Amino acid sequence: METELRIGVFVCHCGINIAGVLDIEDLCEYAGTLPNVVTVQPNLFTCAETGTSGIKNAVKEHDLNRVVVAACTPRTHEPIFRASCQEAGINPYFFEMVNIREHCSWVHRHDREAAQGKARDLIRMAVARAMFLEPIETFKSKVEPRALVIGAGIAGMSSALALAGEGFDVTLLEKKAEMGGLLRDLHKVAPSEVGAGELVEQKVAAIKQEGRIQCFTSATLEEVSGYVGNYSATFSSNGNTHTHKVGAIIVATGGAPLKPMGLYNYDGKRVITQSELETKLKSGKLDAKSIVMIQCVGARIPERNYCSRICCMVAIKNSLHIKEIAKDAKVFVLYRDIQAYGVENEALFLKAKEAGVRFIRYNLESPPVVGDGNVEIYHPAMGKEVPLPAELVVLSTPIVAHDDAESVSRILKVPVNEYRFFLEAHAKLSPLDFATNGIYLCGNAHYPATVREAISQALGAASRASIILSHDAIERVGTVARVDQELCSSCFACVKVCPYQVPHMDEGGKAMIEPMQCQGCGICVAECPAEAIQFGYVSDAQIMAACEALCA
Amino acid sequence: MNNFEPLIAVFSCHYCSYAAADLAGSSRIQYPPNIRVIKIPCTGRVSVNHILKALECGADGVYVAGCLEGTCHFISGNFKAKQRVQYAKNLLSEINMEPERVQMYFMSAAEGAKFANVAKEMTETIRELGPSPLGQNKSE
Amino acid sequence: MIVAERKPMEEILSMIEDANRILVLGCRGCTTVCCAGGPKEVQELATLIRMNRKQKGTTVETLEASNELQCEPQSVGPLLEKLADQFDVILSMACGAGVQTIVKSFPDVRVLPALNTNFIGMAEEHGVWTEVCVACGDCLLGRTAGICPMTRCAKQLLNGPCGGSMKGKCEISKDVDCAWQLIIDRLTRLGRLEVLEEIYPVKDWSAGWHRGPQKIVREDLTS
Amino acid sequence: MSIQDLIERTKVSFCQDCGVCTGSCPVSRVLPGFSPQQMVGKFVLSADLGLEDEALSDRDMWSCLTCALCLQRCPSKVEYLEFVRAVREEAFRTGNKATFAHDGVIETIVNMQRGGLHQNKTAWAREAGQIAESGEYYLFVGCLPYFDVLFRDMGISSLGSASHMLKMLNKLGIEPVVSDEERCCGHDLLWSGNVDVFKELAAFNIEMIKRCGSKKVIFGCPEGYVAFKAYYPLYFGELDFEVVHFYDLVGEQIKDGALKLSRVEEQTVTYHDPCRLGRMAGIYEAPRELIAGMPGMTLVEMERNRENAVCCGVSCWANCSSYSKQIQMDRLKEAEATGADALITACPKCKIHFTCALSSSDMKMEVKDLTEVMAASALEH
Amino acid sequence: MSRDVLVIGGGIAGIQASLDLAEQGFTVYLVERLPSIGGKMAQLDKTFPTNDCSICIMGPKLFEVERHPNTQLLTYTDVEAVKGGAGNFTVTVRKKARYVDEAKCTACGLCAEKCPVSVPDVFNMNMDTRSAIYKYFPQGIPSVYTIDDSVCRIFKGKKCNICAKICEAKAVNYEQKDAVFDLNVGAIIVATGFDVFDPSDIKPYGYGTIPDVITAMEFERLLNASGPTGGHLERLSSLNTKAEIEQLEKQIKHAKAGLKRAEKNGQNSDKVDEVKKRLAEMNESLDGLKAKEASLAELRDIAFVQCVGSRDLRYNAHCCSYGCMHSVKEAVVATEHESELKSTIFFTDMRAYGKEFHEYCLRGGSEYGIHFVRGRVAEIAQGDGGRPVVWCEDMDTRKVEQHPFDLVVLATACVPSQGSASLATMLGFNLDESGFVKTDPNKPVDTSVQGIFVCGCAQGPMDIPSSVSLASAAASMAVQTVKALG
Repeated sequence: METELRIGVFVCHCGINIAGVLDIEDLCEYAGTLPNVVTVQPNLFTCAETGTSGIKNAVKEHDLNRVVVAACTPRTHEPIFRASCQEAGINPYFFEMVNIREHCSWVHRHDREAAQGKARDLIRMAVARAMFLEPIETFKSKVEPRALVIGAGIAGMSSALALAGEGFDVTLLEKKAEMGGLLRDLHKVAPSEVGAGELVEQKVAAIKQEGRIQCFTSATLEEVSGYVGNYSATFSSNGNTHTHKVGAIIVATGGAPLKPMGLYNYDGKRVITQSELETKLKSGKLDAKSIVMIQCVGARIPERNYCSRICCMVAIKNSLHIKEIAKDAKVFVLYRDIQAYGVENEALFLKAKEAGVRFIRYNLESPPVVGDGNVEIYHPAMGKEVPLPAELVVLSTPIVAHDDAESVSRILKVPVNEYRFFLEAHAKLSPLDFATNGIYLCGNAHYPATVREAISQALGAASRASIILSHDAIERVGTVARVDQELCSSCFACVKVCPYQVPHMDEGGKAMIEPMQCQGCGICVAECPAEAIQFGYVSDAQIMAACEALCA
Repeated sequence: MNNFEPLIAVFSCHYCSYAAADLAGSSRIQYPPNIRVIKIPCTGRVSVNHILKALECGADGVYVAGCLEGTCHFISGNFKAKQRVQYAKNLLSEINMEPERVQMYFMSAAEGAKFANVAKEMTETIRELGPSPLGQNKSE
Repeated sequence: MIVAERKPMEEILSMIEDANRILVLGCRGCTTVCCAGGPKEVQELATLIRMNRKQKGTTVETLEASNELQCEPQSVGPLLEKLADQFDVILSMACGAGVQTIVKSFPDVRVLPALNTNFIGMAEEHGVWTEVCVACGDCLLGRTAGICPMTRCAKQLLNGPCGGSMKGKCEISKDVDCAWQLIIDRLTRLGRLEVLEEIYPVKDWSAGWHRGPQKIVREDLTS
Repeated sequence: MSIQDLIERTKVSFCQDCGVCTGSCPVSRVLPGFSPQQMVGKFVLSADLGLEDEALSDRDMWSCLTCALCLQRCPSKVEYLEFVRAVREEAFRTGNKATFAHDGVIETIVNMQRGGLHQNKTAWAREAGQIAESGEYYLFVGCLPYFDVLFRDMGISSLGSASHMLKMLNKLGIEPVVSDEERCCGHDLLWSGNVDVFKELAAFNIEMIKRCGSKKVIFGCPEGYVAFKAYYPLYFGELDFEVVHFYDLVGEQIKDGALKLSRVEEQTVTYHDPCRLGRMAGIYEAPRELIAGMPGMTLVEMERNRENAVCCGVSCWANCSSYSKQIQMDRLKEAEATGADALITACPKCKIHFTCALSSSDMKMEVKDLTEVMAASALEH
Repeated sequence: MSRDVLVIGGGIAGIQASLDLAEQGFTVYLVERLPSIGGKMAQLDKTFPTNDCSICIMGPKLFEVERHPNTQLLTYTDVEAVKGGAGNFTVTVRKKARYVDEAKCTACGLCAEKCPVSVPDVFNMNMDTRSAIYKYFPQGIPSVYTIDDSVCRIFKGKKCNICAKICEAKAVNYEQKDAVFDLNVGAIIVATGFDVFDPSDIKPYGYGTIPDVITAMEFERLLNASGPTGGHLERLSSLNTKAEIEQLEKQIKHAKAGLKRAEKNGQNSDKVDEVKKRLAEMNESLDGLKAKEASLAELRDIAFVQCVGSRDLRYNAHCCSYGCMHSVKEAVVATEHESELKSTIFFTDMRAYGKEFHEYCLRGGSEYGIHFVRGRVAEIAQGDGGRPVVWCEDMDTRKVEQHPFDLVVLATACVPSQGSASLATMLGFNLDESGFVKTDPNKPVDTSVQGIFVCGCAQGPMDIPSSVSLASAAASMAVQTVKALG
């Protein structure tokens, strides 16, 4: 049952912005000659109240089912006119906009004749396209008001508490037998000087008290299916298998300091890592009177070319703690670039200098050499190698990703980078989101972070997740791709080209695109060799119609 | 022949080049009135057949204008577009048409002047090539 | 899957030089999957033909269609049957089997191939297909660790690498792996190197295309 | 004081290893290998490794001009000046001493003043104007009479500056005390590590001024001014007299209209900030206002002026060498590039050093003392 | 009691916090003191380490926050007083008069085109001019014009109503008054950002006296396609010369017209001669300027000077966190503009501590030929033809070196924004030793006042992703507060 196409065209003067260059009367007259156009109306300002109500009245009066507005840029004004269409009772996507201001009157002021011709062409193309517009509906999907937080280190615990504080249920998974993560083994947290264990205990106590958080220790994530608002996560914990329905997922799987096997005579006794030093500090078993710390051990080198962000501050913190215990202990920190960014860190760096910690820079080309009872280093001011007394050598090693990062990545279908840190949706503006809707990340799983940063990110990730969880249902405008399975040749082209890994083969062996996950770019539509993927928002028919209307 | 006015179709992505065109407008940067923009969500939406269609229907030139390389809003759409434009050029060569009639450009939303320059450059390129044998100008 | 690619336009255009009504007929089977002759390519070819004619100042009528599986006579639907006679030429974008099936279905119409049928292959990555099977009719994969020496060894050696195998590469090109290196590596990994010591009867070379056209009849299926 | 205390007190371990000091240091630019940062770095490491003798025997510390440019610019606020002074003090004790120019004659003169040497320091003053035995104002003449003798063959009359200063004071109705008893201010000894003698001289001077009953001690020489203003109190607590720079005093009187500057010959001049007056005492504008206040005088600035001015190349008569000469010539060329006819300075030593450098070049630049230039304007009518 | 939230500051942090809250269904008031939201990020050309165009990625966020049904944008608005406590704050705000009706203005820009006033454009770091009625920047949101009453002729009692006359939408209203009103909110998020340190305090660097010594933010605008040069890399001295030439050419044209008139009217020859003489003089100085402009060779060598006013106990003890990466990015982008260009970065410590940062620096060296010199610049002198000369000790070779450059870019410190001290007093929270909002490291967005949270550079210097993360964190805390108390 074909309904007759009835198109209304509205041409805006935009004061003299358009009318100063283009002959609006001529445009209206011309639009009237185009097929299926039943009414054409000029407006002084189409976006003003008189303009939008004019559209609504015209829809009623002329029984319009397509609306074309020739005015300014759709980037700012399309939503206004779509709303008018909706209010007039026609699908908001039965609307097409022609930009005769930014793309015409403003940029061809000195060639009115050509500008007029171009405006006619643009209107003709839009009317042609309008004939093939398809209605687009929004659809809803129920949201499970529970979050899954993977990892119960400082980041995961903070996220879980924040989510509970916002009123959502949380499933918290910890792979070890106890919550706490990396902080369990550490001494004190800088610069607050709170004991790391104390901080963990506070959080653990709060989690245990919080009825909304269900924590599973010795847990392994096994399978996750579904999509934003509606995931189903299966995991085992202490021999039992559970499946929880969750609306959002936070990845807080953390990281661990690199064990510097084979570097700088590391032996775990006289040559130890910073975290091993913290264990000593915690138990009060440090008696060395001369300590040399070496920075960038296993980091910022060709095989691991990243800076681990926090090791300089860890060294500074620990050197201060040593100085607190033994003021006369000699502490040398051998560094390449001190990463004491910001206010707090730089202040702590200064404090260490004040306390008598000595900082000596070295180059990658002439690294320190750990000898018996000393560390030899090229001292730039001396201009020669100098042996520094070292009863104890402490190596600052980078945080590296956990081995299980890859399996979590595979289960959640979210990417990791070459060093197996999880890859956020956008380095700048979506640092806590994955490209996949409904999954978020924080803490060392993303990249090495200080406790302050890990907590910040944890709270932030909780906020991102809450955006999903706070709704009973998620609405999604159907500007998405859909597979016509009748036509699908099962070639996997869509699966391979989608930048978001949305398409997959269903049980019948045909491609399937979950509309809640589709981002609406249209890449698969253009790639599908069987022309089996439909994209009503910008269909082939619309584009072809516009092309065909290029010439009068 | 050289004062012929080419007709050029532009496939312009919503996030960058369309925004650049808007910026050219609000900055009142003047450029030749020969281009006709067809807005698409991402240049990855453009298929070879769209490009061919535009040429068949009389465009003297076609170009696809996407985000700067590496900054596509949809991650890899402009990369796909670049590949397809190259493929379309190959097809044109196969039927003895100048591949220069089809081009790919990259620009950011902040580059209004670049949008204008590209429009200028393409208009000049096509003017040099002369009317498309498929176009409305061919008999003039 | 059968892998094919479109013939050069020059060749296609010269074949259809005198045709004015052309049916471009794609196949939704293998040639869609290998992106050579599916609906998208049908449209592309039809457009290119029209553009070429328009360039010459003449016109041509094209119809674009694709059927489910061109190598199956039944997939020629009634609509197509009705239309086909109205065309000077049917330009098939299926494999050779598809083209010949159409030839059989329309004995009075000129049917031309638009594709070259290249090989039986697999999709290595999106846009890359490699030949992996020569349809020899006597499959050896069971004793060559699943790697076909008939396809992948330039000499089709069946008993180990030749002297031209250098650092795992074939002497014909340093980009081509030596099939036997791959076979031995994989057998080693599987811990089944001893299968090479087994003595097999001579391969039945008569089963492949060397012998002339072949036919398989399943009597339980025939009517 | 222990070496570690010295390190802590002077904040040298705050060094960020950034190189601003070296990049700024006038010596480093002409003497490759010399670097304040390196001097500090070596010292700290030697001290940490228990090699204190090695630390104190480093000769680099004597190459420093103590011009305070690095101190001014150091982002870590390392107390370079105090560090050098204190290290020199320690080094002096262990026998690592400076090499003095002019065969050490000036050092000898200073040392001679420790005893009861009778000086005839007032003869010129009686000739030049009115002085008093006691009273509110004391004019500290310092070494000018000695320089006058030592550098007369270079055409420098250091006492000329002193007498003009006195004449101008007289004109303002001030008859200051000028005393034969006055000893060297000790500045050079302080900066050569000989702190014991410095203290001896300072104690004597303080006592002597007390005896004269003066409440305001006027200085024309920046070194004396700084020695009294900053270092006497360091060792003897707050002084019971005020330390006044001549230019501040005169400047105020001019503002009040008590002293008038009359037109001088039209000329373009540039002004060299002495380190002690500028960076160490913070007096940048008073001399410039005086110059600009003389009708006919046009002041043009060198590129490196005020906080950024460079040293005249020698300090406390130590280590005068080829690099000193190069620093001086560079500075004179900078002055020449401004198009000025004369370089005006406000320190007798700067004047001597620049005049000396000029004498071996064919540059047409005059080096003048601000007090003398001013006298021509203030006293001619 | 209220469950609404006030966000102070419309930079990327404030925007992100507002969006997070709005999307969770809370009503948000976003207050911005400038005419448009966008903040410092809007002024940047590209962002590291992805080289994303800043306004391109930010633009959609600007639209989103403006359009969201739960947000109310209060631009050109100051916070004047705050009463009450967590769960129930009463905030008095003053929405300054724009003299343009926001609902009517279509941002067509005709008014700005015709406005006779020309003043330095702050958004373009004063390297360009704007009119008295202006849009803060082209992509600014809300997309409306504002009359700067400190320069507009009408408000100086002079005759002019050009903008009101030309505006077809009838949006200009000189009678508009400030609106002062109260907002009742349950929580407050402070996202007031930072200021760029003024390097003219550092005398040895010659900023303000040597024309080709500029700040990183100024360079950012020079790189930007909508900046004063349209993205063409030029040094400031040649820009200045060009402006002078333009000015002079205008004067000459004027004088010529005058001369023609005088000759036509048969005025006495003395006057004509005088005009002729003046014209000759002007032509001569025009030639001089043109020669000067021609003598300025292409921009080839750029120096980037790190830690200007940062990590410097004389000015700011803290590190600006982003300066190293900012300069590497500017060098990379500059090379993309002009492949022949050589960049040298003088640094103290290379602080490339974020994800992909170190790799970015390495690429900057290997692919873009950036020359990294370890050593903080001691002074910038003026060399031949006014070219800046950078003096520095190379800490790797331990040699003092001087190099002339065409342009020197100062990576200036990040300092607390101007109003932050008074805001702290008004709201009652504490500041840290550097003047940023003090927080407990283990409660990273809590200020010392319950119910007031902080994010972005108001909390301390940080890069964009950290600002965004912190903004979401602040939103989470605000939600928890209003859910418990509001």
